[in-house]
Amino acid sequence: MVSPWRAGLGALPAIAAVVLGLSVGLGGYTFFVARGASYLRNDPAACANCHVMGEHLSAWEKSSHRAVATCNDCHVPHDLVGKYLTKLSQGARHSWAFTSGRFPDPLRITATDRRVVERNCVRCHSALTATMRSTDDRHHPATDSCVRCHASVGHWVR
Amino acid sequence: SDVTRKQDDALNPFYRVVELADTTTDPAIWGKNFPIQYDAYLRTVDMVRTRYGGSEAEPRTPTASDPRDTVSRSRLDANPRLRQMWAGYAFAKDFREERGHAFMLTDQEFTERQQVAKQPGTCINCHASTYAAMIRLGNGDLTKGFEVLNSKPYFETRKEVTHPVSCVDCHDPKTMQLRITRPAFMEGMRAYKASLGVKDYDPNRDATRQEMRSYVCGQCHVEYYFKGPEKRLTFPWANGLAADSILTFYQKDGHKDWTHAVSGAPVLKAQHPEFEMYNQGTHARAAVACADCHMPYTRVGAMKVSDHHVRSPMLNINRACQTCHKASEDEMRARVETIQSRTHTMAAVAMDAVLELTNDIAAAVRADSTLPAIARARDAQRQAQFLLDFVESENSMGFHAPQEAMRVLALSIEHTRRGQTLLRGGPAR
Amino acid sequence: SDVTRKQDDALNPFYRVVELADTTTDPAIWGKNFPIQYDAYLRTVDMVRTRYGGSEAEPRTPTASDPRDTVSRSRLDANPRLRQMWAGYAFAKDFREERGHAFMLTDQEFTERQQVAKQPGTCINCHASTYAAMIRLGNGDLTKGFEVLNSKPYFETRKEVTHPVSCVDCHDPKTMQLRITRPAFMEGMRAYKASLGVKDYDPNRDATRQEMRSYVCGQCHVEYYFKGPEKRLTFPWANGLAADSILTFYQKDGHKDWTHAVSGAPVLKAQHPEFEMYNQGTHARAAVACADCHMPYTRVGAMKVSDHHVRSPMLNINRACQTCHKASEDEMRARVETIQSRTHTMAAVAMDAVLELTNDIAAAVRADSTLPAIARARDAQRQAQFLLDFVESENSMGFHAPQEAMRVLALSIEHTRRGQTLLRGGPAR
Ligand code: HEC
Ligand code: HEC
Ligand code: HEC
Ligand code: HEC
Ligand code: HEC
Ligand code: HEC
Ligand code: HEC
Ligand code: HEC
Ligand code: HEC
Ligand code: HEC
Ligand code: HEC
Ligand code: HEC
Ligand code: HEC
Ligand code: HEC
Ligand SMILES: [Ca+2]
Ligand SMILES: [Ca+2]
Repeated sequence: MVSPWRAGLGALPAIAAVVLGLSVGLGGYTFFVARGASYLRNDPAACANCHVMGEHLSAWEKSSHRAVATCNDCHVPHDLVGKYLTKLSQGARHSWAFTSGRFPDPLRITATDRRVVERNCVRCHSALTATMRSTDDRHHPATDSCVRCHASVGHWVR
Repeated sequence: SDVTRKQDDALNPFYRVVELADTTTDPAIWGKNFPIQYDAYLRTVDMVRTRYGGSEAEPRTPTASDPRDTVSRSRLDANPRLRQMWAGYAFAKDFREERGHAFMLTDQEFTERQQVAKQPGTCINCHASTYAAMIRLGNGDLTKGFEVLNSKPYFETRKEVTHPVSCVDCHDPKTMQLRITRPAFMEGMRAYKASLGVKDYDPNRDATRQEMRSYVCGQCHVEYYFKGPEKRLTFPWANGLAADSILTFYQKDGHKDWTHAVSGAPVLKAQHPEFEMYNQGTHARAAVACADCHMPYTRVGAMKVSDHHVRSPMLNINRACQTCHKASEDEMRARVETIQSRTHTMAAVAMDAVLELTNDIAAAVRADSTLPAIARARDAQRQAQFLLDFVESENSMGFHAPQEAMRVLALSIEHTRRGQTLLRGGPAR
Repeated sequence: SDVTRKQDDALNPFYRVVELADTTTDPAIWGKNFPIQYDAYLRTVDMVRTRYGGSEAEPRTPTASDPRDTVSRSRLDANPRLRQMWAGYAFAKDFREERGHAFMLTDQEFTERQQVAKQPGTCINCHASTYAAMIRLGNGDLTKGFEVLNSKPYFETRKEVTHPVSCVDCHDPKTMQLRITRPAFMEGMRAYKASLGVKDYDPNRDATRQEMRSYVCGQCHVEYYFKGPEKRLTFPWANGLAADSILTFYQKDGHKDWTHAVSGAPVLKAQHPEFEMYNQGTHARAAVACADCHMPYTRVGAMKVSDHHVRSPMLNINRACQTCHKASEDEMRARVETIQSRTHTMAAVAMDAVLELTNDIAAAVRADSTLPAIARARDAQRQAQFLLDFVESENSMGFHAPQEAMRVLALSIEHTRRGQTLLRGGPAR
């Protein structure tokens, strides 16, 4: 398992980018206009500040999880350190991508972020899925990913 | 694995009541630890029809020689042309729709195919819980035990086993992880992977968990033959898994299952190549496993378990398909049946064709048995018939790989065409 | 900056600069109101190859009789057996890979097929912006204008039009909603829906928006014939849209496109049945439209617009496929190419077969032209060839309906087989 600390260290350059961005102005401008401070809050609207997130917001509003999980519940690690590191790294990456306009369309979740999400599935559904996760092992590394069957739970954009 | 594994410190959802040894065969003992799985496992006695699958109970009066009180529908009666296609082979005597795992041992023991031919012990590999028997017969050496099993006559081997496929055949009792217990599958996969440039493949070492969710089924739901006088159970995969790759293997090897009673052709019988056909389909490409559809997760109380009532997904569309596919149940059934009815119709066309060729050869032999074209026409029949049988005996009626099943039928008709023109020489008489 | 502009964009997606009339044909005028769509529309001049699609520019020196400075690859040179299959027909003279919409008018005007046969005005229906011309020629009556168009020789009709398919052909200029402007499609759909028990179907009144996203393409990307001396453009859908339903229609109707130069068979040419084939596939069942894959939504600033650079989705996998499919681009390409290469290989088998039959018939005629089997063998060739051509001329190489395309090829081989055995009588000589 990737420890939150290791994930955090991986995000350090990104934090630097945000800090640098803020001071240089470009990233800071985006962060400001896009109401970047709200990135750190738990309100789904904070994500939808960027219109490119709008589709996911409206799909989430129709999803089975609208009443039980916000964007952050799924997309941000829930240990304190990992949480802010991820937010900052995502925030920096998204701000930069948004400003430069260079990103895949439709959006594609990164492998790292998918792991974040799936840890969150298990965080909430730990007891229920304990049985199915009991046969995971190092020999057969690809675990039964949740998303390969439940891709639609957060938002079904299709 | 790092995603979901062991987040909760001691991930041990089961309350172990009994200790299980590596060779504990009786599923009832496992059932003490895993009652939900065991209960579902027992339900494989249920018989329910779907349009092209499932099974239907035909009541019968038990006799001394066959104590079964139900059998499933005869496929020979449903499609009598099968008797012609298999003329001269035990299958023309008795061939039934397959049913749940609970029946595998009795159905094998009492099929009339046992009466028309002396079967080897090899048969037992896929119809019983053989793991403990192999370990015992091999004195701890699985492969050696496998060889002993193959070498005896069927009814002797029969005495070595008690249960249909059981927990021990699929699971490591310590961890409950899946494991491969069948040497024929290990050897088949090693040959197949070698053809792709992968050396010394060992599924128990090299497969992912997701692959294992199909491999455990691929130990039995596959095409096979008995190799050599030792009757070694062999999966013909050294050239690949597709129908024509397997045919190439048999063409090189020269193996034949029997001589066709009508045409004299040295023919082959294809049998339940679910694993091979599935591997040509979109679902396999997308890493969807047999267990995903045939043993879907089911919520039981506060647990999500794999449904050990292995059966047709058409009896469980909601769980088997609808987590991934958002269409309605009726729509999913309609998609499957559209695919299946196309396959069904074309298989009938290919069968009429190959039977025509069979009769043509017989007529040619009657007219002049020294005609050199006869040998080549017989070879064409052998190929056409094997390809058709590959689709016909594959139990999803094309669903596991819709385009591929149709491709194999097209190839079958093409071989028949070739055989018929060979036999007749040039046109215009 | 980008961010502030994006936020503004969302407020007023279209800024109308000019007023558009019902018959404004020049896309540049529409482009004043919809510059994004217009710019993309202009890019259909791009020529990029994919494994089985797209197009490749072959430079040529313009001449007085043909001013084009590029053409696309000749499919006759790529597969010379097509010349034999179409022997005696204009297609054997010139047939090229199709390319972007920008070329449709010139490619039609300057194909060598125009030189070997006098073509009717009917041709123009699918190669130009004809809506305004039809309204004008029919004095406001679209159907009447359509009839006038069909009745003239091609080169006269050619003078009535200026642009390739344009905005006005697909859009209502007031609302920008999609509309059907082609009487042949209206009539074809009416006949097709009637066969399903739906009376008096009118796509402009009865179709859903999602259906319209395929119907606008179905006005041209379809099999057709010229009916009667009026050369009315007709879609042969009264028995259904599948290849064999269409063949049934032609068998009843007796229509032939030409007499085969080698065998004398009354044969048919199938042409670009994308709409029909697509309708047999899983994507159509799942209500995925042509526009979803060939004109996928594209983000431009804060807006999502339909990509009017209509082209192969293999040049745009991220947008065309990944909204719905989470697999990687490489994996999606591999899935498509697996399907296509199977179709490609089997189409070659079916073509060898039907050409053998063609030659057999010719040999039989040479030997004894009064042989009664000849007529039936010619009919078998007609059917086999049409079915093969249906797949061969369908431009997705099987992708639009993988299992169905293979089924049609299997049927083609079956007809060839029948023709060859007919011709030879019984076996054993
Ligand atoms: C500054 C504008 C902006 C905000 C605010 C924003 N996003 Fe994004 N998001 C983007 C852009 C641009 C991309 C595409 C980046 C890429 O793919 O490289 C993206 C991509 C993503 C992705 C897919 C790529 C990945 O990194 O895995 C996820 C998941 C995501 N966003 C979630 C969120 C969540 C959750 C929030 C709120 C906590 C949020 N976003 C807030 C602009 C934003
Ligand atoms: C219940 C969990 C859950 C919630 C709540 C959730 N998401 Fe997601 N999100 C996912 C999963 C799972 C994926 C990956 C989907 C996949 O791989 O198919 C994902 C992927 C994404 C992506 C990348 C696009 C893609 O399909 O790969 C974006 C962007 C995104 N989410 C934004 C949001 C936003 C914005 C919100 C809140 C409005 C939100 N998500 C709420 C589970 C969730
Ligand atoms: C913040 C907690 C939380 C997170 C994170 C979360 N869920 Fe849930 N989920 C719930 C709750 C609460 C319910 C309501 C049903 C219940 O009582 O279990 C639910 C319901 C479900 C259901 C049943 C309803 C349906 O949509 O079919 C599924 C399946 C599910 N979750 C899967 C997931 C997956 C997969 C993820 C990760 C991608 C995830 N959940 C993330 C809390 C969460
Ligand atoms: C192979 C497919 C598959 C995978 C992988 C999978 N699930 Fe499920 N899941 C299902 C099915 C099928 C059901 C419906 C069970 C039922 O209806 O009885 C389900 C049901 C659920 C439910 C809802 C149970 C209920 O009825 O309230 C939750 C929550 C859930 N899954 C979470 C997860 C999480 C978390 C993961 C990853 C650790 C996961 N699933 C992985 C197939 C899958
Ligand atoms: C994507 C889902 C899916 C996957 C994956 C899948 N199957 Fe199937 N299978 C089906 C469907 C659907 C049928 C048709 C059932 C019917 O007609 O009732 C079927 C039929 C069968 C049958 C005949 C069942 C009967 O009721 O008679 C067998 C045996 C079978 N599959 C075994 C396998 C094996 C072994 C694998 C893996 C190598 C596999 N299947 C993979 C969906 C699947
Ligand atoms: C040890 C051999 C063996 C293994 C392992 C095995 N099967 Fe079977 N399976 C059989 C036999 C034999 C039958 C037929 C029993 C009969 O008709 O009496 C059968 C029947 C079936 C049927 C038909 C049920 C019906 O109602 O028609 C399905 C579906 C099936 N198996 C799926 C699977 C799946 C999925 C797996 C793996 C999870 C699997 N099998 C593993 C030997 C096996
Ligand atoms: C490689 C594995 C394997 C071997 C070896 C094998 N079987 Fe089976 N058998 C199966 C599977 C899987 C099924 C279920 C699928 C089917 O019926 O097509 C089955 C089904 C059957 C059935 C029920 C359906 C029918 O055909 O009437 C009988 C009886 C049977 N086998 C007898 C035998 C006999 C006798 C032998 C030896 C000559 C044998 N089997 C060897 C795997 C095997
Ligand atoms: C034909 C193969 C097969 C047989 C026989 C079999 N299982 Fe399983 N079992 C599976 C598969 C496949 C899984 C899913 C494992 C995974 O994903 O790692 C599974 C999973 C399990 C699990 C883990 C929890 C769950 O439900 O997913 C338990 C416990 C289990 N089986 C118990 C049993 C018991 C007890 C028996 C005998 C009564 C048995 N199994 C017989 C194939 C089998
Ligand atoms: C774990 C996920 C999963 C499950 C379970 C599943 N499918 Fe699929 N199915 C897919 C994927 C992935 C594809 C490939 C297309 C795509 O990416 O959506 C697919 C494709 C298909 C297709 C398109 C035709 C083909 O075979 O190429 C059909 C039909 C289909 N599935 C039916 C079913 C049915 C019926 C079941 C249940 C018996 C089922 N699926 C279960 C994931 C799944
Ligand atoms: C699910 C996606 C999808 C849908 C829906 C679809 N197509 Fe396609 N189409 C493709 C793909 C993929 C190809 C193959 C492109 C290639 O080989 O480069 C293709 C090829 C084509 C081609 C040949 C393109 C070339 O580059 O030469 C034409 C013309 C075409 N389609 C028209 C249509 C029409 C008309 C419809 C609706 C009736 C339609 N398509 C529906 C995906 C789609
Ligand atoms: C008015 C008739 C007409 C309509 C309407 C039409 N097309 Fe075409 N299309 C053509 C013709 C003609 C060509 C070939 C042009 C050439 O080769 O010069 C073509 C070519 C194409 C190609 C091939 C491009 C290439 O690079 O090979 C694609 C893809 C295509 N069309 C898709 C569509 C789609 C999708 C629609 C509907 C949104 C559509 N077409 C509507 C007549 C039409
Ligand atoms: C029902 C609509 C329709 C009609 C009528 C029609 N075409 Fe086309 N034509 C198309 C479409 C769609 C394409 C692109 C797909 C293809 O090439 O297969 C095309 C492609 C072409 C091409 C470029 C590819 C090639 O074949 O070399 C030429 C040239 C052409 N047509 C000439 C003609 C001529 C001449 C006529 C009249 C005899 C005609 N067309 C009638 C729809 C039509
Ligand atoms: C071959 C058919 C076709 C042609 C020609 C065509 N369009 Fe479109 N257009 C479409 C389709 C399909 C849509 C999607 C409409 C929908 O979903 O309702 C569309 C949508 C639009 C929209 C709505 C916004 C969007 O992008 O989805 C505008 C504006 C538009 N087209 C402008 C034009 C202009 C300007 C032209 C000429 C330069 C043109 N179109 C030519 C087929 C066509
Ligand atoms: C708007 C949604 C959508 C788009 C866009 C789309 N697909 Fe699909 N695709 C589906 C659905 C729905 C299925 C049926 C299986 C399922 O339910 O997942 C499917 C099935 C498939 C299959 C299974 C085989 C078959 O044809 O039956 C393949 C392969 C496939 N898609 C490839 C593609 C490719 C390549 C593209 C882009 C050119 C594409 N798809 C675009 C929704 C879409
Ligand atoms: Ca069955
Ligand atoms: Ca092209």
